[in-house]
Amino acid sequence: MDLVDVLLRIDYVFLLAAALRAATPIAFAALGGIFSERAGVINIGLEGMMLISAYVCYRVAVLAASPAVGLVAGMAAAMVLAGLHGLFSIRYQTNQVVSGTVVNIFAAGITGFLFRALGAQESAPYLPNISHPLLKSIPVIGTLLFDQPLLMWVMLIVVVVATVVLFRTPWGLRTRAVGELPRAADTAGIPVNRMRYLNVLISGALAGLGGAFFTLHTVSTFTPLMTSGQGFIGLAAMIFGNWTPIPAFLATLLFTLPQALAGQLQMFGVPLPYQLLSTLPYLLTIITLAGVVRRSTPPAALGTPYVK
Amino acid sequence: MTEEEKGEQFAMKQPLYIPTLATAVAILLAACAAPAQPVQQAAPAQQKPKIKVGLVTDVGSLDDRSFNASAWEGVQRAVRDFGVEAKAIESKQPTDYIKNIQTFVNEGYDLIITVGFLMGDDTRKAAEMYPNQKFAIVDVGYFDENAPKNVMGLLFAEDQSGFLAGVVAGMMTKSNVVGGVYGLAIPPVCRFRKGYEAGVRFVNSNARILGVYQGPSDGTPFNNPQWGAARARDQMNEGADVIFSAGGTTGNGGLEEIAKTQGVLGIGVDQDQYFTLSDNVKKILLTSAMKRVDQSTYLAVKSVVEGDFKGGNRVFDITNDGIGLAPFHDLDSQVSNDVRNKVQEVIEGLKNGSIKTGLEGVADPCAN
Amino acid sequence: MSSVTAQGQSRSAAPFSWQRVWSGVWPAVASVVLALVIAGAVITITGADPVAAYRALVEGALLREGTATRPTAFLETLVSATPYLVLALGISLGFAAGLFNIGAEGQLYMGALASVVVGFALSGLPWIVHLPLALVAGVLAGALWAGIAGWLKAARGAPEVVVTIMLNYIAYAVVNYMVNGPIRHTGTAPRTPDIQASAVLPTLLPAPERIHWGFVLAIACAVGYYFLLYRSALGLRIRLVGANREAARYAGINVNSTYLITMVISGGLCGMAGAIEVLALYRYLPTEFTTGYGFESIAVALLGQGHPVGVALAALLFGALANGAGYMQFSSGVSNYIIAVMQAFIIVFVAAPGIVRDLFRWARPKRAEVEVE
Amino acid sequence: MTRPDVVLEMRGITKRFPGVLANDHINLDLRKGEVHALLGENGAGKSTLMNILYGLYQPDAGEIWLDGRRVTIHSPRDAIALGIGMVHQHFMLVPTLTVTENIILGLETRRGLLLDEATPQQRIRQISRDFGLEIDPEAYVKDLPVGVQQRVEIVKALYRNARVLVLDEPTAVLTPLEVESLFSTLRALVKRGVSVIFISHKLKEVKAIADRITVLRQGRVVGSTTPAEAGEAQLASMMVGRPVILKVDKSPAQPGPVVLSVRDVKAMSDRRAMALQGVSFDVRAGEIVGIAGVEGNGQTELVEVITGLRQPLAGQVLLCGQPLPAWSPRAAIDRGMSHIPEDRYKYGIVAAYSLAINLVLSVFHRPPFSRNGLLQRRAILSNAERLVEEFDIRAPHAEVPIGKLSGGNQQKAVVAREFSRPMKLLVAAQPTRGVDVGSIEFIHKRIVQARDAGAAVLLVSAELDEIMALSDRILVMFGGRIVGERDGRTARREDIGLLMMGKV
Repeated sequence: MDLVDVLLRIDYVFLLAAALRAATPIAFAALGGIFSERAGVINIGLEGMMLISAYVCYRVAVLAASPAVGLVAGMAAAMVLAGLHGLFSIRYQTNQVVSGTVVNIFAAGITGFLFRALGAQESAPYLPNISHPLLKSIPVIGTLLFDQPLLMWVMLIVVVVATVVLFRTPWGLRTRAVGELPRAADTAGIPVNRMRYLNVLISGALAGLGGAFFTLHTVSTFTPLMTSGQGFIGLAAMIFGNWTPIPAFLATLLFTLPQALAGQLQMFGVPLPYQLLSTLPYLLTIITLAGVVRRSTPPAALGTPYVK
Repeated sequence: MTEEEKGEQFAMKQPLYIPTLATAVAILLAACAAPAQPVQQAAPAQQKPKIKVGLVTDVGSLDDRSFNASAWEGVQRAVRDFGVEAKAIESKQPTDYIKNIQTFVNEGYDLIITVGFLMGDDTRKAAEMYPNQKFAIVDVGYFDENAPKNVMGLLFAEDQSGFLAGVVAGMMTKSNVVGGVYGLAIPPVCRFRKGYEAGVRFVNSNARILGVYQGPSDGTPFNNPQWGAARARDQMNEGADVIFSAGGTTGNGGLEEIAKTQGVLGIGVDQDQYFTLSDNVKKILLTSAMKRVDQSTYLAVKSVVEGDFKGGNRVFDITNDGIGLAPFHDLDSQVSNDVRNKVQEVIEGLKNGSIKTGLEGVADPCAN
Repeated sequence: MSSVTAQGQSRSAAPFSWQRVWSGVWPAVASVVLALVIAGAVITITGADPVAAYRALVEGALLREGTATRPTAFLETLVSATPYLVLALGISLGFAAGLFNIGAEGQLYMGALASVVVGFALSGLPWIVHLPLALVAGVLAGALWAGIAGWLKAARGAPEVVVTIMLNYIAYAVVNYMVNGPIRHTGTAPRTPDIQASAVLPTLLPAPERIHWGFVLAIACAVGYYFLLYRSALGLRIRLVGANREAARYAGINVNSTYLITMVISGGLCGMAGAIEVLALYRYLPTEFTTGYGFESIAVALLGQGHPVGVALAALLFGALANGAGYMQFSSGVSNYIIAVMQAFIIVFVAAPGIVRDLFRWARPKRAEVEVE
Repeated sequence: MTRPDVVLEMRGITKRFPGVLANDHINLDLRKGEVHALLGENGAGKSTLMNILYGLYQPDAGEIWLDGRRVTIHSPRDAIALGIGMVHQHFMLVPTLTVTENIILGLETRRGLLLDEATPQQRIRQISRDFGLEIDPEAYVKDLPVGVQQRVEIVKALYRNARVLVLDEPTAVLTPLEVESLFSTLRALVKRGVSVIFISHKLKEVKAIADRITVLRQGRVVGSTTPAEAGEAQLASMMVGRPVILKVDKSPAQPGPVVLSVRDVKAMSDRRAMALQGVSFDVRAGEIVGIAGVEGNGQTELVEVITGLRQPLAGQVLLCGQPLPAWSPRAAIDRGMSHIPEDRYKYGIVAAYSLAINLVLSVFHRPPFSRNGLLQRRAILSNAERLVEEFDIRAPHAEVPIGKLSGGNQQKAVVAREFSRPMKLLVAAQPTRGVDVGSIEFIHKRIVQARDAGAAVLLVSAELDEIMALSDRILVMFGGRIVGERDGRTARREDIGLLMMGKV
């Protein structure tokens, strides 16, 4: 089929809906990154936090026969890793990239090891979709929003809430101050390191939500390394979105839309090598980055431990 | 972190770490200053030496729910049936293959099974180096005149298996659209796909056939369930109501997605996935296009046990139950007799050669 | 390191003392022991015997008494360590300039692709020409691939972290496409034709030993890295940009071109790693090329703290763990995922010695000295 | 024991840092409604003492009494609660936040869960009015000139109901007029019962504003006095420990040919505002041209354009008649330009690297420091040894990380580096900022020597005293333009001060 024909007949609303769904874990990772890095702590361990959450969500959801319990446990597990990341990088002032890398390696190792030792044959109960028979039939909106995974909704809400929290609440004000000029925050009586710990924990909780998407929405079981590098894509979206929730979320779409499109083009048999088609999201990201003249500016104190 | 800090941390800290690291390495060395006992526990001298079987996976792991797992399962069945001893080593890098094979050679294993076409070259090299060592390799055959005599090539007519699945799909579809979600385009996957599509066309010449291969940059190969799920959804949106999922956990993601939708059926691959996938999938799993890797490794071990191991290629196809369709299980009642009869007819046809999948003798099934 | 007084007399940093040595060494001892204990606990929980597992790991990595054809497994550890070393040097160089090259994996792929193409497509050349040509092709391809990120960083301010991640994925696709299409050889498996014998990077010892000249090249890279970074003007320039970009700019250093040069050299090293792997071990390019060396090498680079000796030791450690893992699984049935758990803890303890100190302090009965916050 | 009018008393405060006794049994008392000046050189221990008071450091020994009660101050939070406010030398304002956000940070009012900015803004406006501290609560701090930022800092302290206000080197960044208005603010504060600790090393100002003066030197109290009792010379010798020559000794300039010629240069700032609106002037060999002006009026951009660090939008910079290629610091260096950058720590040194390396920062790629691309360690070290000697840099050895040296020695290293090249033009931006008196004297002397040796010198400084003392000609910048020129010998402070405010 001809490229133009295909482009004309693609169901773009469906495409956008698919992209929104696919964006869910990536956006959670990006949001998690934003909280941590806005407070001044680099977090490249998001991938590992998502992975461990995916595993724990699965295992606990099966044991408890409840996806909600699984979700909470998964988030808790990711927060434990986040807490360790905080401990290493705040208390012990380890290079934060090292600490994040350790989180990734550890999560890959421990989940793989436990999976091998305990197996993953049972199927975990899913979290519900937000689906409403009536609302679902509204054109466009229905497809986009009213037959979608619960966590996608949570993600959209978190995007909005995170924006409000970061820019309209005392918490956000303090977080940004701590990440920009911790000494100023300290002299204003804000406990810098406590703020950092808490934001890193929030980061873990959000990564945990992202990890839950894999085992409690997409497939009801766990496989090693199933997060497939999406935490890193999330980091890219965070940088692309200049450490700000809504732009970061849009950046994830910039990524998942072409991926969904590439899938469709291949499905419709467009005569392009599918291997190269699948590079579409990555190419577009690079081109956009190269075209955007504005340099992204990380929080000024990012990566610097606060020592009095 | 700002660029300054990155650099500074590097500039300031380094000298301290070198002794630290050096000790770390030294400790590993010293840990075995304790007498390195020859590893006897692996082969306790019993009344009569057990037959030992070693399995080396490709870079997929033993729990890939695909051919590595299946191969290992056959070996374990042989352990139960014949009391042989078996061990497996998973390869982390393709460069590990030869090393892991070597480990089994050194330990005096009777049969070394390697899994996957990626290991074809290294297995051959090892076989040539150790002409008295018995090997079996899944998914690879050696056809030239110099083919090693000590390797049993375990080949599968995936196209026939796919063809049968295609027949079922082509007849069961109500929308007249069938789909397929495939892993990376490697030869076994391509043969499944092309056989499947030929099978659909064989019974339903005007059905629309959709299909996508996972691209090399679409996340981890054979292990991106989310991608698989998204593609299955694409196809359901295009009206597909039977979808063949052949691509490790990527494909399994497709099946899980199908299970969330009413009225769409899925077809599994390699094993009877009714027994390997989650309960959710059971209710929509129409059948599986089986490739009895387990059977092939089982038989390879058996031949060693019974002393009639022979090198050369062994094709597992419809004639020797090496491939086939899995039972319909939960969906048995929905499958009409027409379908059953047709499947039977096609099986006969494939057996006696009156029906061709079109991939017979094709060296590169992935070429267009 | 020696230091020099204002009067110009050289003197060593401090007088030698065993206490000093011990204080430098004990955290390492404690780190490794702790990492082993923790991973051992995990192994034990799942019902396996950690002692047997570790013995197998060490034997597999280093000392295994072999058959006549296989004197020691240590040589294989060196084979495994080679790509880690070269890649980690490349990544470290980026760190020195304040650049985070997550794209080592992609540069490795492109390097392998280019050197294989040169390796099989040219024939009739003497090895003295062909082999260097193939190596150089790999280096150039890696350099070019990283150069894209470097150029975008220098010219457009595009963050190299994002660009290199994206370039990784594109590299996978390009290699896969090429191997499945334009340069596929005519066998059953999708792979390139074998490279010519004249392009093979030969082994150092007779078969079946695989230790090859690539290892020597890797050591040479480490030495070269040392001279480049610590002894050359360019290296100082790179380090200054990493240490204080603004001050470097004020001192007349062109920061953007330094970024570009650093990325190019970094990518060249990563490309070299790919070239070595294919020219010495594979001798063709398979569809599924190495998995994850580029990412693990980030950890190697971090563990090595940017110094070539540190990187070499870290590469050796990772090579040993990777090499021993197979035998450990064979001998004790413990899956090699545990290696990652051990790696994680070793890195943590080496990177943050304070943790080890605190753990031991807590372990001691008297808590009076524990600092109050 | 405590007199009723004493608000704050610090007794026997001792603080030790590795290798330094920063505070050695310091006693200090502050009466209600007074301005108590703490006078001392850089490194005398003033800031340490105040950081202890503010809870940023814990003293190793000593007590703090507030209103007759002994208090322990663990953190700034405690200090704020006790009514202590502090305006730090480096402003503790987050540039990316607004004035209001900075002021309410840590003390936010809420409306529901959200931040309430309206209520605090009212109070901020009220405080501004009460004390004549004009600020825009909605502006972003990064867009404000330093003088205004300082007002924000004071408002921030008042917003927290500070009864004791500590000002650390508050006049360093102000014009004479701004200093006057700061002083009147302080007088207003004092009148309302606020007690002020005024930290400074500037004798004139201390004399002008203080009720009492305590002088610190090397971590100890040297003595306490009042402005009436002690003259400037006496205070200076208390502070430095020896008599200080307050005048720079220099002969009249003998200007030669034009070395630097700036022609109608226009340039943008980092924030994309027009920072230079067409600047033209010449600097001749053998003269020092001082650029006076409040910081943020384009001096930074001007220096950057001249030194090749910033691309001008229009105009030209000629060095000895030859246009400099735009945007190439290296070309400028190669053609005989030396540059002492305004922010030493950010632009002048690489703190983690050795003194020796920092002394060849701009020439290490050339012989003799580098041959065939390889660094020549010996040459680098002997260069360092020579410069250490010549410029009296106090360092344990040449390979000590320069970040470990004192500010004065760091700055001397920068000067040494820049003076060690053949020099046609010296661009010196804030050459003595954050430097002790001894070093200031030394650096001033070297600058004059450079002039006398025939170099053209462009001096940019926010310290009017420095400009007045050194310059042969004074140019005043305001709003990206040169708004006036005066002869260095005849210029008057008041006149220049007016020009700096743009009042021509």
